[in-house]
Amino acid sequence: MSEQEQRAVERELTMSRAMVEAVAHEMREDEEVFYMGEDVADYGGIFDSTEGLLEEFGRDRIMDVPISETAYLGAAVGAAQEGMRPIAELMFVDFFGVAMDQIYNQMAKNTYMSGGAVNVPMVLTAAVGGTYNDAAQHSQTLYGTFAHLPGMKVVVPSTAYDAKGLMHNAIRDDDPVVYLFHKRLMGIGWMPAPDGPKTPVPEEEYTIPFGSADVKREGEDATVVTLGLHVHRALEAADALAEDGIDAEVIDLRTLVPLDTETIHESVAKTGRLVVVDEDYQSYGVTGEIIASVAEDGLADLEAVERVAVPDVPLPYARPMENEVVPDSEDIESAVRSAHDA
Amino acid sequence: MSEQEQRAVERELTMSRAMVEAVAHEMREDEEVFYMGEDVADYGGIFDSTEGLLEEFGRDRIMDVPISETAYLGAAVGAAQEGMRPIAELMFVDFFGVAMDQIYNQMAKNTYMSGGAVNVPMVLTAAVGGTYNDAAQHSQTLYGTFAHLPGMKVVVPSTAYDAKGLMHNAIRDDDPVVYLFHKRLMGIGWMPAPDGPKTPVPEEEYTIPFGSADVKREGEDATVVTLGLHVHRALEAADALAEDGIDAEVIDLRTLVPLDTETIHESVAKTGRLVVVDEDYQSYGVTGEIIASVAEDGLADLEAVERVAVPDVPLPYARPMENEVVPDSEDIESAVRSAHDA
Amino acid sequence: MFEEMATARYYEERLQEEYLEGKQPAFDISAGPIPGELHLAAGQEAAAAGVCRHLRDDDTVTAPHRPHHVAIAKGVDLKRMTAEIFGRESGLSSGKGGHMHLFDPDAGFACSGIIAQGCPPAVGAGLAAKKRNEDSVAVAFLGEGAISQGAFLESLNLAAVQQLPVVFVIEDNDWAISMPKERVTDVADGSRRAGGFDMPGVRVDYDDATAVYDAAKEAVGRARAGNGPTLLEVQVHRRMGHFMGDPESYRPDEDVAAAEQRDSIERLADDLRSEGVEDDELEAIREEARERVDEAIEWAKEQPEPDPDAAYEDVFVNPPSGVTAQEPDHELAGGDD
Amino acid sequence: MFEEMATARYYEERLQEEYLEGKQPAFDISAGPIPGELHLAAGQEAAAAGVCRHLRDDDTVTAPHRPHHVAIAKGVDLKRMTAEIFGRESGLSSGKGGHMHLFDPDAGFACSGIIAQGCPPAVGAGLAAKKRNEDSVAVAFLGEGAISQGAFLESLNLAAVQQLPVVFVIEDNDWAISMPKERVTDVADGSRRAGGFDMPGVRVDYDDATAVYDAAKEAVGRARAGNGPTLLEVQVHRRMGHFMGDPESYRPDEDVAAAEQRDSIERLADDLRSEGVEDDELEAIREEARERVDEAIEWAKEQPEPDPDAAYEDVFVNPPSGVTAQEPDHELAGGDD
Ligand SMILES: Cc1ncc(C[n+]2csc(CCOP(=O)(O)OP(=O)(O)O)c2C)c(N)n1
Ligand SMILES: Cc1ncc(C[n+]2csc(CCOP(=O)(O)OP(=O)(O)O)c2C)c(N)n1
Ligand SMILES: [Mg+2]
Ligand SMILES: [Mg+2]
Repeated sequence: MSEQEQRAVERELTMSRAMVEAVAHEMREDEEVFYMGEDVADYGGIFDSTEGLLEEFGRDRIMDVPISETAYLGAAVGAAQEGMRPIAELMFVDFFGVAMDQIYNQMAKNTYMSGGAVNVPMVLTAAVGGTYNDAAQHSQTLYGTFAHLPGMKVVVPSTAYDAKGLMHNAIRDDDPVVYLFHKRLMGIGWMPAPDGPKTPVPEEEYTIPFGSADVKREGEDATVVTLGLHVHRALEAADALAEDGIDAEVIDLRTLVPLDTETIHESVAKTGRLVVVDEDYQSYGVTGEIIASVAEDGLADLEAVERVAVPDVPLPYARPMENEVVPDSEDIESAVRSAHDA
Repeated sequence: MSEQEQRAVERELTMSRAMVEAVAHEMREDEEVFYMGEDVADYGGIFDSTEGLLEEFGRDRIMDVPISETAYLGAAVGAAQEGMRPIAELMFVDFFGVAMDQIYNQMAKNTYMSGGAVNVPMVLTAAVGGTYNDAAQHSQTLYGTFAHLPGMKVVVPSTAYDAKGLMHNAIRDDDPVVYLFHKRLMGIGWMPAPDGPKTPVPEEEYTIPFGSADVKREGEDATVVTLGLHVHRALEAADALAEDGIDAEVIDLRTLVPLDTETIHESVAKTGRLVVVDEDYQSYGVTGEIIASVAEDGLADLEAVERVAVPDVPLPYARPMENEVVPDSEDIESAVRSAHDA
Repeated sequence: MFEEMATARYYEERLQEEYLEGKQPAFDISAGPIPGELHLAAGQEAAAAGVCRHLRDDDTVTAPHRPHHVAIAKGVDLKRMTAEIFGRESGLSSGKGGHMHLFDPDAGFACSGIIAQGCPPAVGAGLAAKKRNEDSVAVAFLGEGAISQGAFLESLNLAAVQQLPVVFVIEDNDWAISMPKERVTDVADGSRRAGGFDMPGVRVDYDDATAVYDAAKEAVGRARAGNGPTLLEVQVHRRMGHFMGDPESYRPDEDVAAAEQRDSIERLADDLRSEGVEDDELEAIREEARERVDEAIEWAKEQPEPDPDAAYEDVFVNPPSGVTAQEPDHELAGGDD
Repeated sequence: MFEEMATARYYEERLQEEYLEGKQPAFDISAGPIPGELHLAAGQEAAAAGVCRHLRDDDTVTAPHRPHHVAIAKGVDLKRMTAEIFGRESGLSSGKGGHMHLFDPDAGFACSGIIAQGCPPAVGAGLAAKKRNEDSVAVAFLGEGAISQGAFLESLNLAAVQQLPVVFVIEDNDWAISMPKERVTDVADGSRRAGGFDMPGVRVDYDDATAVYDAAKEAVGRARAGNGPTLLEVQVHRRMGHFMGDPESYRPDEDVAAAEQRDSIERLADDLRSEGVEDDELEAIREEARERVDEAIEWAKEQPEPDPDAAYEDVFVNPPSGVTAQEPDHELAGGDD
């Protein structure tokens, strides 16, 4: 590594800066890339997802749009079918319901329904997650809802490094990509992030391929599979468990579609214990899928299974209740202990 | 049983007639019940779901509405919050995307978000399913999408008898109920139903409680958990397997929310083999949830696991391809054999 | 109207204080006595007061993410609403809903935090009234940024074709977060949307409570008489950012200054004085409003926080027997992260 | 126009024959050479032909569930379209899309089976043209039943505020399945929806291809010149039910009879004759149309059915390496239920 590379890699960025850097790079390289959404221009994105881009690229390429998600997400589909590469932001993922037909029946299916004659190279970005008491309509992750319906790749970064590489890949991908960033990880001034997501990020471009989970911590005693904010909570839990001699492996899925089942299965073959953690509703979602996929192919390896997720209730407002239902590191810790003792 | 009761029970109905009978009964009993949807009045419902009701109840209670699902499903939410008991039909479940916010962010959450101060006693009905080449936007079941999001009860009948009892219960329930009927089971003139769904149906009212799965066939060698159309395909598979001495138990879930895990776990404790079958997309959905729920509580009982569902592709149009991806009885048969031989 | 407006104004100022105080020294959305986001409406009181003055308890109002001034005008229980905003057990929703999800069925009041999604339920309330042959009406409030959202536009059509007793009220403060009205629609007068559905549309060009009162009288009267819906737009001037913590760097200084000059409460006070109301009387009303608000805030802050386990209740009013929301079966640490 | 209209009419009649023949003796939607539902548009040709006459290959059209006449007017490959409708491997979508999902990017044509959901992508095509400084335009077709759907209404606003080169064309056949227009909206003239977005709206009151041609010339011209969108409504008279197999018991006999009398093709033929076109010439065009259609249908029926395993392809154009749609790992029986 040259000295300059060394310096670059020592440079730490927040997750939002890393995302913006990838977007800006791709916009410089390719005139067909543009960004549209509510409050993405002058405001710079409610969650800093476009901070500074208006100044460089102007209103034609960093476009504010009316509060009409069906129209503008659908317009992104149409522009993508013409060969442009729109990035369209849904401010909170919770708003998907006002535009879901364009998302799942058009964006995600037009490639298949046309037998590959058209394709839809767009990125749909959205903020996800709770932990700041924004209640039932502004705190969801909805990971499972998007991952369940075919035709979208689903990306969930947990660190600045991953966020940048995955964003480069998302914009270059010729298929629709749903890129879900957790508000709590962005490093927004008014919502302090935990330490983990701010990482060294190289200045140059790089891609992280979809479908490659990342082992964020190696361990022998239990496999914790998770993503997004909960990668950091799982790492915290793993540190606490290590003090008691329980050595947990933490796998960050990074993408739900495609899903890297291989990395999961290998880990479970080693540990025999599977704990799946996410911030989505528990039933009929991510946790079930991961467990089923291991049960299908590696039942013999499995000695214990636990899941930790939001217990099938809408997200409550008041702090004691939100804290109760959003899994924290202690919830993860006790689930790993249960699995370990089983 | 009196002779008259005997006669009543011998009376066979199609699934659609059984549903309509329950709706008509409840409408006679309670003035606050009304039905709204597209083509539910003069047409009698595209899938015969309201056949004959306009004549008895008139346009005020069997209401045609503009093609604006957000407005009219939301109006049902509003009327329900005033204490009425609307039944609102979404013609095809595939259209949920144009109105999902009203469904999942209002209908399903207002009870919780109000701490129980208001409730939403409405039934959302929708036709589901493929098998007649209606392609990617008109053939889905989407079971998992509704079951994943909290606040809705989710009902999927497979026979006329169940359809009636579940409909009575749905209308009387004080919470929002999503009632999904499979087109192929309805007994519509232009879409011949298989034999199974037409069953004896008592003339009098009766309810089937939510959360009680029904063992449609008892067996010792494998547990097939399924719902809707696939109950009949599983029974067909079980008959074929019986000829080879494999005795499959077939469990019809009947409701996904609440889920009757007890019946499933008991069966698996007996058979050790779990095969989950549905017509929804495979990943992050129903099949994963059932397997995970057994793995969590009965891992020791589990000797083999298989799932049979739509393989994460949109529904293709041409017959050979649709037949390939929608599970048929032979697919179920071979999955049971695999589980049996494992 | 003066009373509701004075109450709402002072209420918002007090909430702002409480909210921001708790976020010191550095603004952290998760700190302080009021959880989450907070959208205040100081400066918009005329629209709510002028309309709600014509409403009864059995009329239904739905409000958007910025609901307090509307709730106060509609007569929502101030103490329990405040307790809800502070996330307390005795709040309207037992602390589950929060400031964007205020439900007071006794006062005929509900909210939604999703743009324009209060419109269809308001149409449903109007539908219920019509079906029951009652003369109650429903009113949906929304911001000018919401008039391009399908839920609103579809609702106009459904209310019109069914001739339902519904009034749609657009509060036009010129801004949807950072987006000025002219960037998001070509129609400066949002009430023009009504024409495409054959519905009357009226705009009150200045946040003059008396003018709103007069326009709303006609609209509510039309609805109550069974003559169908109306779309009403009211120009308002919000004195605060989109949400607390919003730096408003996008908003020109002149615009902020202009909003501060156009004080609809002062204007109404002038109107009342010219009708012979004494200054003392107005001051007495203000004083009473302050007392009521201070008392509600004091009361709310004394209320207990909800039990963490209450989170598992109220998903359903008929919970399936033996089935509640899934509590994790491993030991639960919860409640303290 | 006459050629496209004659082709479309004969095409629909032939498809009807093929479709219904296959459903004998009892109508079974799953039987016969044409799978699934079939929505035909005989009688609506004027709207499609009059508009598309002004379009180039690089212009984009989106059509709804009833797309054939529009596709033919836009120059979609007739053979491959027919093969698609018959569910064959050489179809436009290799048999994956079917009659509601015809995509021909070379001809600038796409569909959606969900009401009004073709509108936003058409706006997007217009946006792309504007961003690229190209003078191509986009046209979204929809039925009069679709004008109360959010996707359409939001699209009007977005196209208007961004001044995009888009034309929205409502084909008003008075019916949305069993629901007559007056039951679903109060506005008899759907083009009035445009006013609420400050967009020009025009209605052609009779399915007169020449009148449509003239109105569309202005609308398409306006778009191409960079002067923004237009909403155009055309009265049409459909001669068939909503879908094949629809008993149309809701539709009064007079209405059916009226539709049969108002034949826009005959009307255009009259216009042409009065402009001096000879009967022979018209008959020659019709004959050529019949030949083209018969040939396309013959060709389509000779094409092979797709391989069942093709179902696993085309979910993505960049399938993740090593990951395809999940083929079941137990032995697959498939393909024959
Ligand atoms: C469907 C949807 N899209 C976006 C948002 C985010 N959002 C909340 S308030 C707001 C601006 C609303 O502007 P306006 O309607 O004018 O109301 P104001 O805030 O000015 O009172 C936006 C975009 C949302 N809540 N719902
Ligand atoms: C969002 C949505 N709702 C309902 C339907 C079902 N549907 C298909 S066509 C149709 C009627 C459409 O009427 P119109 O727009 O006038 O077109 P026409 O069929 O008369 O050509 C309906 C309700 C749908 N496809 N999508
Ligand atoms: Mg505003
Ligand atoms: Mg029509």
